[in-house]
Amino acid sequence: MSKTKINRRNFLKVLGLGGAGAALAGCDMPSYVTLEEGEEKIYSYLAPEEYVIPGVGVWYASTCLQCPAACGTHGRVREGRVLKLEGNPNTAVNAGKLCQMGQAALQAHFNPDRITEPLINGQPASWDDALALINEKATKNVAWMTGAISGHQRVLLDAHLAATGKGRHYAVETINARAWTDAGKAVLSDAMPTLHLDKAEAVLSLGADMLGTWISPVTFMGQYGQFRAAPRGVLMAVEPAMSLTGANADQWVAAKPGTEAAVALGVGHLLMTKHGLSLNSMPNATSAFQSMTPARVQDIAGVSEAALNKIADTLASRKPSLVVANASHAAARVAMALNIMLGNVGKTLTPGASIVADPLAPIMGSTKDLAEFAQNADAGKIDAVFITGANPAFIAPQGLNMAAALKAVGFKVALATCHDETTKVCDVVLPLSSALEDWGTHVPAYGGKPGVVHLQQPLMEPLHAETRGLGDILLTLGKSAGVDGLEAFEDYYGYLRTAVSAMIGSEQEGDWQRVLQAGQFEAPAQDHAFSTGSDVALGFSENADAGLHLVTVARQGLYDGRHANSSWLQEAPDQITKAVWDSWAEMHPKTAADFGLKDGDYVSLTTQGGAITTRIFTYKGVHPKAVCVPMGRGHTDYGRWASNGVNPLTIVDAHLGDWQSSEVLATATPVKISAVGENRHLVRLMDTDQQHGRKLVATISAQQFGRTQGGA
Amino acid sequence: MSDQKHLTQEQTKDIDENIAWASINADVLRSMENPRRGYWVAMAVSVCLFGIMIYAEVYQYMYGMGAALLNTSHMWDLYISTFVFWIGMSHSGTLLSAILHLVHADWRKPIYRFAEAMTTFSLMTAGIFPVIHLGRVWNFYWVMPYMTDRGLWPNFRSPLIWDAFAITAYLTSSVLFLYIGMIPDLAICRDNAKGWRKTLYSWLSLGWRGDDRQWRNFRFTYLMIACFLIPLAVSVHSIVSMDFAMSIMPGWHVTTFPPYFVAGALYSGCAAIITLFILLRYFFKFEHYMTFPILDKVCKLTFVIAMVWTYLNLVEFASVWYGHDIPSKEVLIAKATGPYSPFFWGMMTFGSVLPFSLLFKWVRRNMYVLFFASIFLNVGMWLERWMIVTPTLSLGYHPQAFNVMWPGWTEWAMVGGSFGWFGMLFLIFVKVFPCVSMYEVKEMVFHRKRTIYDDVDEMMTLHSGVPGPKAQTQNSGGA
Amino acid sequence: MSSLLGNIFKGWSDYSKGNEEGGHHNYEHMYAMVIDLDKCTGCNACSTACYAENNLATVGEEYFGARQAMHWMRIERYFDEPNLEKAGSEADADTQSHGASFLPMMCQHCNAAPCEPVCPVAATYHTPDGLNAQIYNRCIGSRYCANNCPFRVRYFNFYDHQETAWPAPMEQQLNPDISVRSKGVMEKCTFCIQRTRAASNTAKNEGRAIRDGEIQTACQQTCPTSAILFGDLLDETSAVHQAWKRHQVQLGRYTQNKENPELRGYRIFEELNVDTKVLYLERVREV
Amino acid sequence: MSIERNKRKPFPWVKTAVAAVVVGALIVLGAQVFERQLHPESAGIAPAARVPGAEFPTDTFKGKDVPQPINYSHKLHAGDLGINCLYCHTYARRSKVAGIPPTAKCMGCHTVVGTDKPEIEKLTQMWQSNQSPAWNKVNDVPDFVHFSHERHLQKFLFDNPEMDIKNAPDVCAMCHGDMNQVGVAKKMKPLTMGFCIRCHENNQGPSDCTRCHK
Repeated sequence: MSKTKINRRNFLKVLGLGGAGAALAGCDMPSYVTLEEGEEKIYSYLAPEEYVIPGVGVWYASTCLQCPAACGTHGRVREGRVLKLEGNPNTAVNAGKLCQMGQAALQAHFNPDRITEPLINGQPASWDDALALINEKATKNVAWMTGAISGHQRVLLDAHLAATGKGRHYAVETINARAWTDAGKAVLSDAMPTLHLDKAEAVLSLGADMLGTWISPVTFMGQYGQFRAAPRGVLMAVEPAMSLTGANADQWVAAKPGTEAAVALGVGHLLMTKHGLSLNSMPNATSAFQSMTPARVQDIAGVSEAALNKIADTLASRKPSLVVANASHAAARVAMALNIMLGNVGKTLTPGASIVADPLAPIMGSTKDLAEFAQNADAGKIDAVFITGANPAFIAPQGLNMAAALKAVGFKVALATCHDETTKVCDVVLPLSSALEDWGTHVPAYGGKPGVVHLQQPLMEPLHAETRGLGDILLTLGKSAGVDGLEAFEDYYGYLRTAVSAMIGSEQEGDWQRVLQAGQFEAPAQDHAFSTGSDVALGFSENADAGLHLVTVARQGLYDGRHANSSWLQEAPDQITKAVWDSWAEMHPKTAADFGLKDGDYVSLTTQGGAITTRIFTYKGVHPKAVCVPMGRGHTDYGRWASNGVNPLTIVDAHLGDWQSSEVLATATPVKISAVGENRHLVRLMDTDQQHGRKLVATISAQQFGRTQGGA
Repeated sequence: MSDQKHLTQEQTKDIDENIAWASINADVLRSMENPRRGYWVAMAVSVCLFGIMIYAEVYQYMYGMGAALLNTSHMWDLYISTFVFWIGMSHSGTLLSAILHLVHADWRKPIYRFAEAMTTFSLMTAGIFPVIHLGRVWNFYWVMPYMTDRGLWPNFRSPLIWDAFAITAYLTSSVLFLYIGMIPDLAICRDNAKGWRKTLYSWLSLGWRGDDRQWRNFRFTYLMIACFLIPLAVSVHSIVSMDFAMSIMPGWHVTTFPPYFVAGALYSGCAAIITLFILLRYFFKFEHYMTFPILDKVCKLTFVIAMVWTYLNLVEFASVWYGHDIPSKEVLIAKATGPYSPFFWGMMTFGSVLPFSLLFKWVRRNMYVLFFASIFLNVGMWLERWMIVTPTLSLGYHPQAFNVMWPGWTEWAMVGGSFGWFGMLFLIFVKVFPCVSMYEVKEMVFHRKRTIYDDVDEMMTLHSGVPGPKAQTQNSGGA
Repeated sequence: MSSLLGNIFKGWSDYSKGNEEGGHHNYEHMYAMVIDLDKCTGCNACSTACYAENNLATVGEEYFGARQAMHWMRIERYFDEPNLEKAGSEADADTQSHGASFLPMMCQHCNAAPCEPVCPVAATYHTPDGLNAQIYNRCIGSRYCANNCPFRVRYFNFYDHQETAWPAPMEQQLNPDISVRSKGVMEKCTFCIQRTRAASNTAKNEGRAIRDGEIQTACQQTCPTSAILFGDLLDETSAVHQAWKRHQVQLGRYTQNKENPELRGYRIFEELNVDTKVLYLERVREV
Repeated sequence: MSIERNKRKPFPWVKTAVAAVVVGALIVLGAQVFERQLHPESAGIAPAARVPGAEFPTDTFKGKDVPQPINYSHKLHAGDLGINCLYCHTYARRSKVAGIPPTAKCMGCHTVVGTDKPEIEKLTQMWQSNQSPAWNKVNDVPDFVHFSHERHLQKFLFDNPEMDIKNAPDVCAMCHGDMNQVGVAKKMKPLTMGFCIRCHENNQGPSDCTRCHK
């Protein structure tokens, strides 16, 4: 593809505009007006490319970078423009499917608010100046802040860090599985065990939004499809506010924010006392289970005994089952213990595998890294930082005081595709090619075949001539930092191709083409092995505060806010409330009634960290003691579409260092609520939540489903 | 000559048979001359309203139908309801001029002319609305079946197409009816006019001389068109009602809609006639022709039709209420209790309760009361059309689409503008054409005289040689 | 001219004939859909895929609030379960104990579509593929069709959205196989007619019939749980035909008399006799 | 007096009727002309299409002269030299659009042929400066019309037993006129919907709207 670069680009640009411009004339005017005889321009190729025919779409394989899951994609390219993305059927991660964020990658690419040229202190500059400045300033104590990252970009990044001294790499993801992975490491000594939702008869989710945002949603949704086929599995969810997973649960249980662990312990208690299961290998756990009687669960978590019994009975009667948790470290550990007790280990919970080539292995980000970055920055341990794929100024909880931390860093470089809150405060901003214009390799952290590496290839020539790929920039930086072995490559494509050829053990063009077509290749992998559950401490610290708590959740769509600049995702109604284009606070009708509030009332939510004002939406999918504000909106500087709403993270104080809940999504912040007195209708897809007696969504009982085998 | 008692509320006779033919000409022709300030004010107001309408339409053309605040569930709103309203107005003229003509109710004669004009103009007003409510106005002519080499034809199954045919046919024939009925009067105008009017009337009166052959042809033609017009009028509003009745929406899919709409049409028409009757009588001093007894008859007619309409209304409600079509029932209940209920109850009050005031003689004989009464009757009828269109769309079948919508400014502008446009046309008409049929009033007077006096004369001359009133009137110089 | 008139008469007779038989009379295909509401997670992937594939304009908060949005595929969410008899304990629960109900709602491509007879210019009609087609360049925007649609799935271009929805360089993403609708035109889900056309052209060139699964609608292709099934009902072997048969649902009826009434297949507003071609499979919950 | 009256001529019903009919006919005809944009003067070139088994509309269109960056003469290449249409417009058989040949194809010959001609020098200069000539579109249909060259060539050329690839010019001529006769390309057929419809009727093409309008 790089062969006829100039020609292709020239061709693309003009014909792209020409074609689309023509399409825009649409069917507005009668035919004899829109006829463009002798007005429209046609540009031909200079040299023909056998696989490109005008008017015929060609599909290229690539990788989706909309979230850390790294699904494989197929992009439909016609006249050099990428028109549509589909899932890559060959990849095990998403098996030909995509979520809405993947679909919206197109808008991230064609976004009208892209950065088109390097900026120094906000002023347009040339690449040479920018790089010169970087080489001058970024010499010692260099840090990198990225999102989840893997593959050869990570290799180059580490090389650059190594060359610039003892800098550190902070991988930042607000939405992460840190609690789960830590617990896995602690209990089963496998951070990322493989889950078999499809094999499970019953699944209990403790605040793990598998279908929405957790680890690899498309993988789990694919399994969910089979999970729902006869014999039909039962999904149970325990969480303070309804997630997409909870919305699809057979039994949804509202727990007081931060108390999922207690519920899980209560379930374990019942399994032991009522169903005679035991967990001799883990005395600590056993004692913890015994101490958490249903009565205690009732007054800690506000979960009724009946509900608790139902969960326990279902888990005991339906085997194999699966318990997943992301609510807190405590909950995740209990979940692991439950899995062991229920004998799911080896059935629905099997050891994962990881790629042998460790430098390529994925780093899943966490908020912990963000916190440590803040601490180190305040301590003046960071002189220069390169930020890419992360927006710390937006996603940092207020408790971290990220603004000050960033100010403390002397020299900040942002590698970004769009302007955001972070690029605003950076000294140098380097325009990054979009994910659809760039080369790269990505190792799925979960769900792929063992050792699989997804290849990211450009689906289109860069829209803006001045942008450069992340790999290319890393390569340049590496060279100037004196990383040895890079001089040989004049661009990242060359580097990547050599590296991949080395991994697949073939230099031949044909093999390379095959990899390009498949969009993936398999590298040697090593399987993990479970240790028999090591007896970790299972504690639960009661939260004495009986008041309202703020819960910040993420919804598939705007995710942590990185997709707020996509008009498609802004206009795609939120799955639960069906609201669009603005923020809201979810409350239980009872709670709202106590405060004399009704739908659409503006309230101000005040924590010790600050206050935000937004509208409330009341429904029964929230625990009466919880106020739930989804994150993602409330950008101040993220393009034309992202300015709506509020950002709950600005008032969230992450309890850092507390091993029970060190991640923002699990944090329950005490909040005071007060009416502002204004009321405006929340813009939603539908004004009613009832079916008014119409047979729209008919629901039948599982027994009936069982009798007909679902009509299969 | 004739004493003023005839002009008071105690008047019993439809018309003073002693009125001189010359004075008839004089009065009517006078009404067509030198407009006073009031006329110009009225004209100015109408033109302004119409101007606003044009501005709104241009705006809507530029920015799209969204300017009218229509939405996915409310694809139609005031445009269509006002369209139905004006179509309804158009039926009065036909009623008075054609139907009453056939049944030889001669009291119609002094007032049918302006009613017929009203028919024509309200049709011209109604015709605007289906066009402006199109998303792509510039393609409106596609609904007409015309020969193109694309081999494309309109969809003859669509009630909107039937509308197009019905309205054009009705407009054409009512214009013809109005014009042909005017020919003898135009001749009179011609004989008394000078300047451009002379030329105009000379052309329009088609060389009318009033000889017997012309009268014969005239009578025949007039009768024929009258006969043709009546079924047409009925069919037109039935077809308009099918715009709704042919759909499957709850509250629209009603079998009784055609008669219901026709009744409503006649109803609003009569109410409008009362209004204009009073205005003309007041401003043009037509006390001799538009007399209280005639007004009285019109009022009674109105009351009867009002009762028919009310009956059909109740029939519809009952059929929905006792049926088990739940969505329709929801719509009915929503009408009575929902956000639109004030307008619904307003419609019921003005449309079904207010008419009972016409039972009182003092109301029928009091111009001022009657004027406002008639206005409110029409408001009620307009609300009725709105209450047919909007509540259904606000509910319908699918809960996701349930929503309440209030018309945007362009809609109100167009509704107001339509009255401006109508008023403009009517004001021009009354100054250019005789709004009272001179020759028919003369007939009326003549017949009345005959029927009253001729036999009396015979008696008197037979028994006592005293000359009877006929002789007196002849002496007092009549025709 | 003679051929023209001949065509008109022939067309008219076919038309009335088809009309009597409820829709188009000689179908080459009968594309239909099956949506499993128990697998649907309501994740919006299909809806967004539709925006990407069919050049749907985003309208912004104001117009969305005025209900002038155009989302051919919309995911409705309901909190009540009218058909599910609950256990006593849950009956009066004040939590949403069964989660929510999601309903993907798009044009149902009724065989007796109420929108078709009322269009004054026949811009919407039934194709030989059994699809309910909307010809944008013939539409004059009388909006009668949308009024008459029980599902409210026809969307009208109340404004020109081209400047706001696709600011440069976004217009480069527009799908050239679909015309971009301008103001005053009605639009709706087409079952991705452009994909059907592409497939049938390939099939014709290769001189074969269209294979089952060769045509995938955008929503079906992206649906992460594979809740959507699309295919040709006339093709006995197609998955869709099989599913309709399994669930004992037949076209052309306004009540189904199933041998086994417990089968999950049902059609929305079947009692209106619009004869929709989207079969929904009932949602399931543990009680 | 009365006698004169009776002598008066009766109203000319017949003449009126005739006039009405004439006016009506004029209106219909006018509508036709307006719709199909028939241009009275023809392009002067008789479309020479000999496609067995296919009957195609013969009306012509006088397209305006479209200036092109390079005065490429179809008459010379296709007519006199007899180069097959599909040699240059090679995408036509594989795609919706016929496409403009890549410059490389031109250079295939013109590195040796007629290198001294000014137009060729222009071309060479463009080729060396890596830019493709900006051709002006000649035959265009509205954007809501989706015409497929592939399908039509398939039907009339490749699936037609009596046709052979060398008859391509005849098939192309059905819609493009006889390009062998013109110099710089010109629109020579109306390419209106009526034009398409007539051809579809005569050749049993599909009459389903969605075949062309999507």
